[in-house]
Amino acid sequence: MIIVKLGGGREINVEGVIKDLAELDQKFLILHGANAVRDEIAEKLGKPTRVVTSVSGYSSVFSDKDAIDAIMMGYSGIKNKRIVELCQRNGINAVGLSGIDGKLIQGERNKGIRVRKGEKVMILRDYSGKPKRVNKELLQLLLDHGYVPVICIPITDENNVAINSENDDIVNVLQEALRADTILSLIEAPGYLENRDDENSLIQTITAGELKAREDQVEGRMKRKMLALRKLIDNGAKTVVISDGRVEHPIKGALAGKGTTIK
Amino acid sequence: MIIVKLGGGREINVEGVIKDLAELDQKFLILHGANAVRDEIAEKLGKPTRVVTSVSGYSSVFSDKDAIDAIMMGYSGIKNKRIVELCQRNGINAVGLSGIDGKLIQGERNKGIRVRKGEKVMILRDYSGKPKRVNKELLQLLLDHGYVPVICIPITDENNVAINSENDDIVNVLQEALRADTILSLIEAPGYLENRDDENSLIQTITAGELKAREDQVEGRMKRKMLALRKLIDNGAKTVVISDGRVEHPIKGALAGKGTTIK
Amino acid sequence: MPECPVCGGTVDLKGDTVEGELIACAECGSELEVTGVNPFTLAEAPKEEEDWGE
Amino acid sequence: MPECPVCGGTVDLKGDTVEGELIACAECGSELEVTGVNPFTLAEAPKEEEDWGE
Repeated sequence: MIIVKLGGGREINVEGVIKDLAELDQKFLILHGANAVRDEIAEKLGKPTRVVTSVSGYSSVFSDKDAIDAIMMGYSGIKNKRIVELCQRNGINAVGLSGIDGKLIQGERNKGIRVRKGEKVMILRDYSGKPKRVNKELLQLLLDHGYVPVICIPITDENNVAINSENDDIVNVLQEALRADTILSLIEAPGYLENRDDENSLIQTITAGELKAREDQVEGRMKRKMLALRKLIDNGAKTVVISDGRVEHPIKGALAGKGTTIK
Repeated sequence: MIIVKLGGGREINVEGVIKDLAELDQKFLILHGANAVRDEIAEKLGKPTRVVTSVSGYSSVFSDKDAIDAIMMGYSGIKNKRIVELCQRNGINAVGLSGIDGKLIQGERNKGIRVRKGEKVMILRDYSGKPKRVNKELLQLLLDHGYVPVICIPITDENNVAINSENDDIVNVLQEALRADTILSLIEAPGYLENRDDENSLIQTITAGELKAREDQVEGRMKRKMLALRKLIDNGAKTVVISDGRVEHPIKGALAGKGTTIK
Repeated sequence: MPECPVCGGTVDLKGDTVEGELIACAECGSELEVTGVNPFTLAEAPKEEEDWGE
Repeated sequence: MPECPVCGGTVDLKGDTVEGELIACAECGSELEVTGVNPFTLAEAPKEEEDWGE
């Protein structure tokens, strides 16, 4: 079983990914992002994506009702269905699902973050949260009948309300349920770079231990990403590859070890 | 088994529909429209929905690539997922699917219509077509495991390309597969009106035979709608009710015979 | 000038003929669709359909 | 003035206090959230969370 995680940037070669996957003889499912197309839709609808920064310096998308609407139009709307269409045209019998369909991805609403507003410190709550578990039966039902799940946000919270969530965390709850042996994460870079701005500073392989050490040196978003990657290995993944999603054969490249392999 | 067909207008009381359905003890599925929200999105994205009129006087939506994008954002995006969310919040374990997911609704691309362009008569082709059959196995699989399918366009054509299609025709291929005994069609009017502009000219009951007679008196879109309704009866529906989707309890009203019943 | 796909007769096309245009074959009267220009290619026009639905 | 939900002491709120504002209880120092105004209502502030993810 392979979990394919597709970044949501414009430069990801989705067609190349699907054509590669069509030749794969292993079972797989796709988890995709769509932040680029979502931002464009939100902009044009006059409700641009808003980012808020917490008092402890973290910035994240403010997911109010309009933001969830844009996610439903961008992620589970156009991106999900164009990927499903591409799959069908390449002989992959895809079924597109958001996390709220059949309560596929169940999570818990965030309790609120602290933001500064003039002199005051305020609690800011929105429609976002962390994924906790997966409706494994639904996934297995579809996989066993030859369907390929193509999954995206929104997910559902403890009160069945649609909420935003982070794909890095979602791939972890998927892994907990499916215990896939390989996870391919396709991004808009050659892989994990020692120095963000130098595409030649690619790290070819990294062990979970080394990852832990690097995790301790960084803060914020990068720290969370590394923690999420490490958890994949803890949850039984034999190989996690972060590879370039912009090339002609992104999947073949990743399976051949191009990019950063975490073992 | 009940097929619930929801019109895509702004005034349909979707929340009232879902709350009624939550109390239903029969199996059901939902087929919904979303033309109002799709038109709004298309407008704001600067690619307004375009209607073309054929030389024989029929007008219909011109479904180019942008129009299919707007359908994916409007129908299978925001409308489908907000209905699924509402279902989940009312204890209905809904799974939202467009016709291309798992090739749920398979159709054939229209061959093209004739339109006048100055002195010339042109063939105009787009991404639209007629539904031919349904992936009954997928529907049954979900229904048998307690899920409620919430279905909308796009559907898939003979080359697995996403196309626009008419919900009146889609409800027929669903009926052919499911042989539901009751079909409820909720619209933005009290039911089938003798005179379109007079809400008191409601026809309470009409037999398939009477429907055939009326069909012969009209042309165009209304004729097609009546033909589609009659086909439902031919395909085993015992009761077809066209009822007001704007009231507080649209489903309870329809089940109590409010609106037009076709027997 | 291209041949009529139905009767084989030569079809005389005016200069401003464009792709997707419908014309009638002068010899057999069949309705033909201009499927290409430079060079002109013709095919029998699809069966009449009133509308597309939505 | 409202009572602190943690220690029961009276919490002195300024006039410009708004809903969603965080204040510290002068007596026990707990972090409290203003959950309502007219009348003021207070609740213990939720545990610190750095960010929401995306």
